[in-house]
Amino acid sequence: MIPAAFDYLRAHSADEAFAHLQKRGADARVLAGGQSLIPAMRFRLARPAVLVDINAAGDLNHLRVNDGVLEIGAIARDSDIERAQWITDRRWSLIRDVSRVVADPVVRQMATVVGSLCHNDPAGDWTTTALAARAIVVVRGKSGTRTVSIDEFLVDSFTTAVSEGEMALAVHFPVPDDRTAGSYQKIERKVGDFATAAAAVQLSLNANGTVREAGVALSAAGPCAVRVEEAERLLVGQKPSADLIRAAGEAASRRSSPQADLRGSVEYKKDLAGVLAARGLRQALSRLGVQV
Amino acid sequence: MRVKVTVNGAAYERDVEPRTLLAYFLREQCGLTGTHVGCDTSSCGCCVVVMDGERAVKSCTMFAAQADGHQILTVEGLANGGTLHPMQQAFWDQHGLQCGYCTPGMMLTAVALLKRHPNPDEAEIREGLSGNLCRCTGYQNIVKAVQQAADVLRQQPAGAVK
Amino acid sequence: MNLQYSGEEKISANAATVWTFVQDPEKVGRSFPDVVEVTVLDATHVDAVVQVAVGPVRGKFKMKVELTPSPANQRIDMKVSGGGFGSAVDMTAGADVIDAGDGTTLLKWSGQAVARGPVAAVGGRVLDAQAKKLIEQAFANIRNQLST
Amino acid sequence: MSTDSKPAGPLGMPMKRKEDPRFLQGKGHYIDDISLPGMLYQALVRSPYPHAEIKSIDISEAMKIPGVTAVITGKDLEAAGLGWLPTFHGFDKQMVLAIGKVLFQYQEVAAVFAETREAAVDGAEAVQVDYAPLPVVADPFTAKTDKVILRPDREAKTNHIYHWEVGDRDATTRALAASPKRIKQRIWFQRCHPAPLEPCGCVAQFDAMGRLQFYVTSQAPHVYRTALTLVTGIPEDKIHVVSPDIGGGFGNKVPVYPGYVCAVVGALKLGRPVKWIETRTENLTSTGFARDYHMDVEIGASAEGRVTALQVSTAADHGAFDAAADPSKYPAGMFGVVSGSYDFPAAHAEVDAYFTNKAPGGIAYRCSFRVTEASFAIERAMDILADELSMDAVELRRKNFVKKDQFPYASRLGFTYDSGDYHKTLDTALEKIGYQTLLKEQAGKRAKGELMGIGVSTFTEVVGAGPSKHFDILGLKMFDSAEIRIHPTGSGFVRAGTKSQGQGHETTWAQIVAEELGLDPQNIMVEEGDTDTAPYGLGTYASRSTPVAGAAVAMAARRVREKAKKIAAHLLEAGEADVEWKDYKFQVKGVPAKSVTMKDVAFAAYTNMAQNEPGLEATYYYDPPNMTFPYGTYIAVVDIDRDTGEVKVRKFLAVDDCGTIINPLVVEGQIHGGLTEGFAIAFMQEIQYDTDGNNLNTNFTDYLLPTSLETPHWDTAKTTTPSPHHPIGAKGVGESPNVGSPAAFVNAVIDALSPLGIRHIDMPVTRDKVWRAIREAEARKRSS
Repeated sequence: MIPAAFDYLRAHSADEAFAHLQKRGADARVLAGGQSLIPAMRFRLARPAVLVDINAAGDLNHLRVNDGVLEIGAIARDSDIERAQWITDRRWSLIRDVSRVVADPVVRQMATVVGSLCHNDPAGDWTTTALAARAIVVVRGKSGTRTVSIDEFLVDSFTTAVSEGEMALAVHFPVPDDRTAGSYQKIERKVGDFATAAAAVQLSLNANGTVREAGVALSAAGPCAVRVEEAERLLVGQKPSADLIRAAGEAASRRSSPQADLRGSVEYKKDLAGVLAARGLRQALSRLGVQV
Repeated sequence: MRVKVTVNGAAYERDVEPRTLLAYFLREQCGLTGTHVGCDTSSCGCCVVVMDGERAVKSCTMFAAQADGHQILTVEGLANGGTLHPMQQAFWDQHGLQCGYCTPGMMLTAVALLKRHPNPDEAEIREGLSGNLCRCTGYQNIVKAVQQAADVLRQQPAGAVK
Repeated sequence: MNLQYSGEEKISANAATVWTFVQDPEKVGRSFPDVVEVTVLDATHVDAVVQVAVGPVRGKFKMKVELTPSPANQRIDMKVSGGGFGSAVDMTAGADVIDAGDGTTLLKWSGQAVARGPVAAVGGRVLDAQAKKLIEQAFANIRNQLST
Repeated sequence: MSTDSKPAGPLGMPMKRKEDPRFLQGKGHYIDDISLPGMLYQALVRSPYPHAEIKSIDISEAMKIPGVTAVITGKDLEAAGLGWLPTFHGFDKQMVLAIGKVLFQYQEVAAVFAETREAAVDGAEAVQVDYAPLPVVADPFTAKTDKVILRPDREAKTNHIYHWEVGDRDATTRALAASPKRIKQRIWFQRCHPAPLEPCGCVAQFDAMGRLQFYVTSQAPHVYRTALTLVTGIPEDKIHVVSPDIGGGFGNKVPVYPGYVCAVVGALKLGRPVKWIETRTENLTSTGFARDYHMDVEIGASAEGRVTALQVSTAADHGAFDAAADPSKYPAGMFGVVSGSYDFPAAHAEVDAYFTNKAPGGIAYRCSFRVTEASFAIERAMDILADELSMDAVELRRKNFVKKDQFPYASRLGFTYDSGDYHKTLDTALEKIGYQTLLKEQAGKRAKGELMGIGVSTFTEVVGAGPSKHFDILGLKMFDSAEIRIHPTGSGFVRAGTKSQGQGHETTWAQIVAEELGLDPQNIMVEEGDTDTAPYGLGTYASRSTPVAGAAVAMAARRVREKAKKIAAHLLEAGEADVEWKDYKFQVKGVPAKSVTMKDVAFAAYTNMAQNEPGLEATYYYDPPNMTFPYGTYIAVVDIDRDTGEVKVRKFLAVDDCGTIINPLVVEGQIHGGLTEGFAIAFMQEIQYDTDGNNLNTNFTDYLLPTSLETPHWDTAKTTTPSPHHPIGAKGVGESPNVGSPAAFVNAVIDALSPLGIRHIDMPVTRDKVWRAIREAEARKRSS
């Protein structure tokens, strides 16, 4: 299939991209990795009049830990994260897990984290991860650059807090302390498929072994990635136990509100949400040396 | 629009519509038909080429305009004169191909994989190739071929092959 | 894919006003969200073009609307067939106009949509929520227009 | 058999493939690589409705698109007498472009021709079609009611296409009634699609002489040529069909598709070459689907587990047109092999086929016609019977196998099995996989509530269609052919009526010739796919290449050898009767020192032939005396995750018996590939329609093909029971693994779930289905 015709504008910097977007407004789409956008264009489901290609914008191509924050620029690729030196540190285990199961290994060499967040697919992996890790998105708007918490960023299916003429510049993940570990549990029908169900988990423990912070989020469980607040509340302040994990899993299952599709029925996906959340918690704890 | 792409070391400067996918640019503008197209959804990997020496990309999910100013390696650029690339030789030796349609993309994905992981085990190879589909071989001989190529490439001095 | 929807709107206008409104093809056509063009063909037929924008899916969607009023039981049935992106969407919706007293009216509606072609095949995961929004918004727009 | 007590020769050698260097260097020549000067591109307008009246087609907007040169519709074709296309099966015809109404979703409605690929697609998008939807029939059971008649164009006003049966119904009914043990199961072999990675396509051109040059992805180029003559009326000598390298076929590239006819019409009408390459969506939604058989299987047995009778009644969903490519006397293909490897005293099988609002097809997807369905049914049902009898499924099979000394074995369903030793193959497999150890491990796991399954399939195939007295397509008898020419310096070529799509004919045909003539296989060039040069053949599908064309190659080589012998006698100054072919040489009987090689003879054939006719060549048309019956034992071991329904295939062993092996490397590759497709069918591949007739699996994001990560590791082994009637004893192998393996996988899953009382799950065995079955079983347990 061949996309419908469009105008192509290449931006060499964030400023230039923003200027293009301001000028062409609703007709324009940002082209980053293009791994969701281009297939949609080939089916002519998406037919933007203008593409603003930011792949040459060097100031958006960063992946660095800076001042307690992991900064991922708008054209940093999934595979850059997969291969980063620091990724093997236990505190990044959630991000490490997810970087290896997004789409397929070739798609990941073009696909971007920020692009995935902006696409906000209900079955996205990065959106779910960003929720569990409490990320912040940097958005460039008319009145300058602002930061948006991931919870506010994800508005609805395929809809984010980035308005017409705006663009997301980067996502920031707070650097977790060293008593932190996470896990990403995904069930997919095959490599490259969207998640049938997935759970992102990140836990930080206190010195006494109780949970200091908990992030639990689900993919393919609603209009967009959902945070399981109930599970997070249950966990914080508690010493991990089999019962606690079971209860958190049940909370995840309750919170899940999936759509039936070829991947599975509503009941199956709801059940999986609980199973995967519990498995994620157990694995995160195991990575912290806690067996339950 | 005008784009200039260096393919297998040779520069191709052409006027194309912005909507021209890199795969069709290579096939129809450069006459390099070894890059194949098998789907519309970035699923099959028949179109994989290597960009800037290290990144395996699906050239049907990328516009030619995005390759402007970049280096692309296609299957036609693998052999060195009359000598097959160790990856090509290994696919031949291990019967890693049947109909041949997925083979170029599969080999280029594997070439990029070995740049990152010069000594992958079977599980890593299977993971690394999982963005490419093959309908004929059942993958087993492809995995063996990549193992053979890895062994050969590790013994060669850096920069000796693409 | 076959999708089912239902809902109700409480409108601060009397039943007679609502009943007149929902039979008017121009007014119904204008109630579709993000409508950019309305062409009334006759008393019961109207063509509407809506601008769809959901994530990467953006474009104009043409819809043919046929209204079938049943004055005896104050019910309006609506058949909407749409095309665009090489696909087809057929929707039916029925609304009962119920006098809720105090000059207010309850518009109780239900409907279903069948989508076919690439929109359903590729965009199915987008479609359900979008079709629901479209229908809900359409009835909400009717309420808003009548309430102001 | 010509292989006894000879030095190691080309036959059986693991020779690296001769065709590979071009594929490895991106020099394969596939259909989309063909580009002709002045070539136009074709795109098709397709229906989003599965059943609808076409009220109008407006092409005016399309014609305004720059680059669009023409649009044709069904009405245009009908006016030219080209509205309908005969199906290979011969009993039906198919609309080229919809006439009056559409009968399945994505049916071809109009063809757009344009200067560029882009303009053609833009043009197709701009064609406006006004449809009035009609009621949809999405399954054969609804079709059966005839409440909606889908094909008013046909004389018989019914959706029922045909009834076919074989065996003795009364005897089977009686035997079943008298059987102390009986099982009955509805088994649905889901609709799936071969989905080769290269989609279908063609380039049509009328050359300066007005001759149609037709390049096309065809597994049967000669049949295409004849079919094109039948459709268009163009004399067959004015048609040249060339099938270039094919990027996988698996049966998908056997039928003639509407897009091809449109391209020919476009090329004729516009006087320019036309290229049509289908998209993946077009491939999955409109070209040859496979299977879609709903099979009611009933088996009777004695209490001790001796089978008494088999009854199989099938409702076949053929879609909107009966476009199955089966031989004309076999509307349900070789489904009669459904009695499998077992000696049933009574058996009856019947198939009723129906039209539905689904894509046409019913092709032989990596199997002989309908053999995969049959094999799955019997292998699945034998496991259900074992469960009913509380008997080990392996013991049940062993007890009922056709025995070695019963061959040639006449089955109750009409086939004469050529050769086999089922017990030996089974025992080989059990020993190699360590069956007893696995059973012990399973018992231990079951005690802990873990779900481990062992699945066995001991299938028999019937391939190599086929003997001319039974088999034809469009009246063309299903022989195949080979032509061999040996050059003066001892190299040569062979041309065959088959067409490789990755099976390695360029290597294996050369090996057969080399074996028969004592020449170097590296210097035997193989050419296929060009109807101007290759002898007429029926093509490559249904595992017929080796059994039929492979035999033709061997026989043509022997004909060359007969001629060569005369020349050898002249060179050896001996009488022809005193010359023998031994150790790849002609020698004077009893005087090994007095010998000449085929190379010597080849030179003499052109330089010193004495009274003999010059030259050294032969053509052979081979009409097989019987089918061949490859078989095997496959064993799958799976572990199931109770919580998620995930099935992990831990181990898989395939022991095949395909008769004489020409090239073990190629055979091994074929088995790996076939097992992978069998795995895909068991767990992933399905073309599903909803009740509204919408195709739900229109691209590779929903039609799931396994990657290297999901695909299990394959262990293989062989036994060798040559076919007694094939010149080199070969039986064919490419499809056995696809035929035999789905049952092994599903049997393993069900075996794992059997402690929960689960007896059957239809394919594809998805996690959702497994999870649901487990939850329902648990609920049953709680409530009882």
